[in-house]
Amino acid sequence: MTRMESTTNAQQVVRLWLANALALVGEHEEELGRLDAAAGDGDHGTTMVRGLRAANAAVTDAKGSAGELLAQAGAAFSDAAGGASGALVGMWITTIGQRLGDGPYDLPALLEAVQAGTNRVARLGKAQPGDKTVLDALTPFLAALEAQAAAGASLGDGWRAALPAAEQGAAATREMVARRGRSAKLGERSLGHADPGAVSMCYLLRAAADAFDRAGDE
Amino acid sequence: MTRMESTTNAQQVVRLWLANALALVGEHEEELGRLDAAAGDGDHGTTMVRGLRAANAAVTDAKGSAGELLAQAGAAFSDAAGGASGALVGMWITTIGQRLGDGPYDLPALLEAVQAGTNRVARLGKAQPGDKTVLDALTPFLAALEAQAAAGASLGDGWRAALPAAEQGAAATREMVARRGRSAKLGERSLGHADPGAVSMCYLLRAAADAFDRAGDE
Amino acid sequence: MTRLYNDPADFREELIEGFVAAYGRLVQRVPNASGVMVRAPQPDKVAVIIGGGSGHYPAFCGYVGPGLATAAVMGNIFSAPSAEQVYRVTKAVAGAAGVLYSYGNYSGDVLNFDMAQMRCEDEGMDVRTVLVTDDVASAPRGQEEERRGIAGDFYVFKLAGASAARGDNLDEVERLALKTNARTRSFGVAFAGCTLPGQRAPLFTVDAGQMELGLGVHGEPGISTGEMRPAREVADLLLDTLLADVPEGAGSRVAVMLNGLGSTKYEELFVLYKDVHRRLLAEGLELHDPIVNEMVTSLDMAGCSLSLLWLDDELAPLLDAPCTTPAYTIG
Amino acid sequence: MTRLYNDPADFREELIEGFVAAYGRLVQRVPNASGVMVRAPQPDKVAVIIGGGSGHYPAFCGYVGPGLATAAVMGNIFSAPSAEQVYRVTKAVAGAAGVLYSYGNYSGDVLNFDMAQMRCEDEGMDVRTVLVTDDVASAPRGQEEERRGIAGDFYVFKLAGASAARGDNLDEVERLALKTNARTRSFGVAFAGCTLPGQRAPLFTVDAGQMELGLGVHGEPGISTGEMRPAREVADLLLDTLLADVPEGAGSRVAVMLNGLGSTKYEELFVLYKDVHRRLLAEGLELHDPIVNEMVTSLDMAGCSLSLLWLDDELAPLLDAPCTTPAYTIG
Ligand SMILES: Nc1ncnc2c1ncn2[C@@H]1O[C@H](COP(=O)(O)OP(=O)(O)O)[C@@H](O)[C@H]1O
Ligand SMILES: Nc1ncnc2c1ncn2[C@@H]1O[C@H](COP(=O)(O)OP(=O)(O)O)[C@@H](O)[C@H]1O
Ligand SMILES: [Mg+2]
Ligand SMILES: [Mg+2]
Ligand SMILES: [Mg+2]
Ligand SMILES: [Mg+2]
Repeated sequence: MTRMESTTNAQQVVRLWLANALALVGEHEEELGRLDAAAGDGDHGTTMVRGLRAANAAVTDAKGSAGELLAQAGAAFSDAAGGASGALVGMWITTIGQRLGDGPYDLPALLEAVQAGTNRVARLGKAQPGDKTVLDALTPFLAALEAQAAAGASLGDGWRAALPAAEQGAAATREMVARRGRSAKLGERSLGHADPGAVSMCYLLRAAADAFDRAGDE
Repeated sequence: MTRMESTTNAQQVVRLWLANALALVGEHEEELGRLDAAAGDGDHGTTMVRGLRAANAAVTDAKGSAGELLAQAGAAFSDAAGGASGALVGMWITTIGQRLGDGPYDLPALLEAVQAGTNRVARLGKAQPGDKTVLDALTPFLAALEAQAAAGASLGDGWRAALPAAEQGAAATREMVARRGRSAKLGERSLGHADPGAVSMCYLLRAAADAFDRAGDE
Repeated sequence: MTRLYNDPADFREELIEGFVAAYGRLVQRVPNASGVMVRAPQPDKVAVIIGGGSGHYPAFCGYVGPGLATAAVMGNIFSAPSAEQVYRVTKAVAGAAGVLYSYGNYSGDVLNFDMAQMRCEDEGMDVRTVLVTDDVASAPRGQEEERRGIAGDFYVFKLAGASAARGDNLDEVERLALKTNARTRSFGVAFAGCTLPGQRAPLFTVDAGQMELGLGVHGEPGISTGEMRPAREVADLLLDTLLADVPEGAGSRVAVMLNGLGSTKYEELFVLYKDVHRRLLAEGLELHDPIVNEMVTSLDMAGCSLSLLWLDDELAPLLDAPCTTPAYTIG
Repeated sequence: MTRLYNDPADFREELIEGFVAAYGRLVQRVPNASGVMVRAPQPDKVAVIIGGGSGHYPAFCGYVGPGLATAAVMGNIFSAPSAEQVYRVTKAVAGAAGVLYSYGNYSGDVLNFDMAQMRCEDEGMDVRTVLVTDDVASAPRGQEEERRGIAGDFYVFKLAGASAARGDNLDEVERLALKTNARTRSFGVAFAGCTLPGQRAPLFTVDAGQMELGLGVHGEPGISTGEMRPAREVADLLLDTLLADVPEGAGSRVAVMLNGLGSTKYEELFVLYKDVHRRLLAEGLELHDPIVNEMVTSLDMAGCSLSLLWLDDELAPLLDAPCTTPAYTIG
């Protein structure tokens, strides 16, 4: 799809995204827990699943634009998930929703919204790229998405084309020493395992790509 | 040896017995713990070793007749060991010592003393043969020892000849349901394992046989 | 698994030393004995002496202090203290008002406390014994006096201590302790055994997906084995067993204690307690000051027990009476 | 291993319900929130709000009651409570005297409490935050404010609660809490990890004969690994580390707390404490009311931590002041 045609269509994409995200993260719940246990407290998988369940429930019967749905989903996510990722990922979703508002829902708008959400995460978490956090997936993803937008790509194609950058970014956290969050206390011991928050963010981004595709097919 | 010739000799036998007993029970400490763990609390090995260490320490520099040494050893055993076997085995040793007094230390005297000690254990513990206790080693042992005494056996020979009865008695506890002590609460679950107190008593009796032999050799 | 020790043979001695060092503001060591006592024994009041093997903290030494026990005799891990030690502790705290011994009904404890009692009686002291026999799993109805003591220990000690503290005479302290015991029932389940200091293997193991029913607090295996179940079914199992064994004359007011054995932790106990509480209310019982805590442990054994004490107007105030001990304080 | 639960997703909710059912005589649930508060909040006094993930009982809800914390916000196991829940609890107890938040310094807790604080401040409330940063293993000297909070939580909560209870204003409560934190140091070791409800594998494992140094209270592995040693050497290791990090202005009077993580049991802690105590006295320190207990746990993790709080004449009376909570009472 090039852009979400109608309001209904955009709302549908939000619902699809959250459902896909829950399915994908749910499949990897144990893996995320193990990654977190390596230098943290092992709850990242259950935390993300709990948050996504609540986010899905929040949009089931909710009314409003796609942007409003996202804002509500983010709040529900934060409240149910708790922890660092509850606060950060929830805020990210909410900010994206607030920026998107009633649309338009095209690639430049989404780029701007995700950029705003990511900035807010960085500010809230006082983290920078290289600190071994969710930002290490988001920052390269945004760079790639920006290039896609500049090249005039459609929403669905541009987003999907940017995914590998996020995944490489997440994989690269394996060689990083954590400087933020719980695992920062472990210093060198955090080496050798990818950051769970960066990995789960890749699942969220991939779930969105699938939602764009499926909504485009319908 | 037929009887302990002199006071010194008898004291020597007591010391040898306690040293042998500690060595033999110490070798089997884990086994006794395991037997106790099957339906009890697993401490019988450590309890016996602790008691025997104290009993040995008590007679190292003690003065007095063999009977007096035994009485002191029994008291030290009880105090250090604690638990059911501390009370019962300590009382058994003390009673034997009190009965033997200044001698004579021949088979009839020992038979009478061990009989008295055993009666006291039965009274204190309110147990009967067949209840899966130390009595199931002592009762057949006494019957065999009595037969040896009646046949005029020497102390060393008679005692050694009675050992298999004790060991068969202890082995037979495997088929018994405990009716006294901690494992009584487990009822049928106590089946299939020998009673730890009966087994450790066999080591005490065997250690005495070895003491009689070695003292006889010297 | 027990990991922190030096020589296992010194475990009890080091434990007593550490305990008295930490809580010297409340207790003192009994000179030349394996036991602790209140800092200022009151010779005009009945001395309540409790005790048993170690490995059950807060039982027994953690319950010594004003308003609860006068002294505790401390054996080695899971081994009753010797008669000699019981005697020494008794001599150190006994006054003209006499002595009550109270402890769980185990062969080794009975043998040693009884011998000490006889010796003290021979010397003219007035000593009574109240055995705790709360564990319904350890003998059937009709043979209550054969049962062993588990977490119900706490209730009997607390009420006897409160009675003694307010100045009741020995007959009365004994009567109230007997009555408390007669009205207390406990039942427990275990999920994993404990390991003694210096040993590598646990006293028993429980297969995955199974649990032991009718636990002992000395690492003894249960009376039988059952399938592991969700918390709410464990709550029903515990309550079905206890409510099938309501003591005579029980009213509708009940004190309830959910006791952790050592490594079944507080959060799990609260989750379990949720259903225990609901069910007790549904049975029409009035609940008095529930306790959800580790009260009588078995080293790091996994499991828990539920105790009920049916109260009446004379027992309830004793349970509520103030006390100050290392492990349990009512202000 | 956590065994008693129904649906792991309901764990927190069932835990809160069970906790409030058991200790309703002291605490009540905050309506529509994952938190508990005292039965009778006093709007004229500073509200001390503590909190964090569950799995650390008695922290946090066990320390709510007169003389200690006003309320606790309860997250899921090892997960900080959300900003929304912190906000709701704050609204329920905040009065004109203002609010002090105090909790261990973890990213998730800071993020959520900070967001709630901003929201409350926007509504005109006066809210302050004192982070607990006692764990010397988690950042070097000079970076004290980066350290995480472990068992030292208890001291900061207790003294802040006592200050608020006697009617100090918010500036003063904050100052005393900051001072307590600045004078508290902790260090711990772990012998085995814990297992979350519904999971089969522990969060970390420790090889036989090894121990983890510098534990976290969320099942995080230690900062480094060392060889397992006898209790007296563990005592020295803990003390060497703490005494190399004595806070500025520390005198010679020190409160000491030996905290069990969950399945390192009381008897072991007393054996270890024996040598801790001896050594502290040998260092010329004067010891104030030692605590040897489970104060801030990590489910059934095996291990312990040692905390020292250097007291002075204004802190000591706050530590000794009376309080009545489900887990800690001073009469
Ligand atoms: N200050 C921070 N800034 C950015 N991301 C952070 C920060 N703290 C934690 N994170 C992210 O959160 C993830 C951990 O999330 P989670 O395990 O759910 O929370 P918690 O650490 O509270 O247990 C980390 O892997 C990291 O990506
Ligand atoms: N009432 C009793 N009468 C006779 N023997 C007993 C009695 N109670 C226990 N025993 C003996 O003591 C042994 C257990 O000793 P031990 O394990 O040292 O003591 P405890 O049972 O106190 O842990 C049992 O195997 C049994 O032989
Ligand atoms: Mg985590
Ligand atoms: Mg035994
Ligand atoms: Mg024993
Ligand atoms: Mg967490």
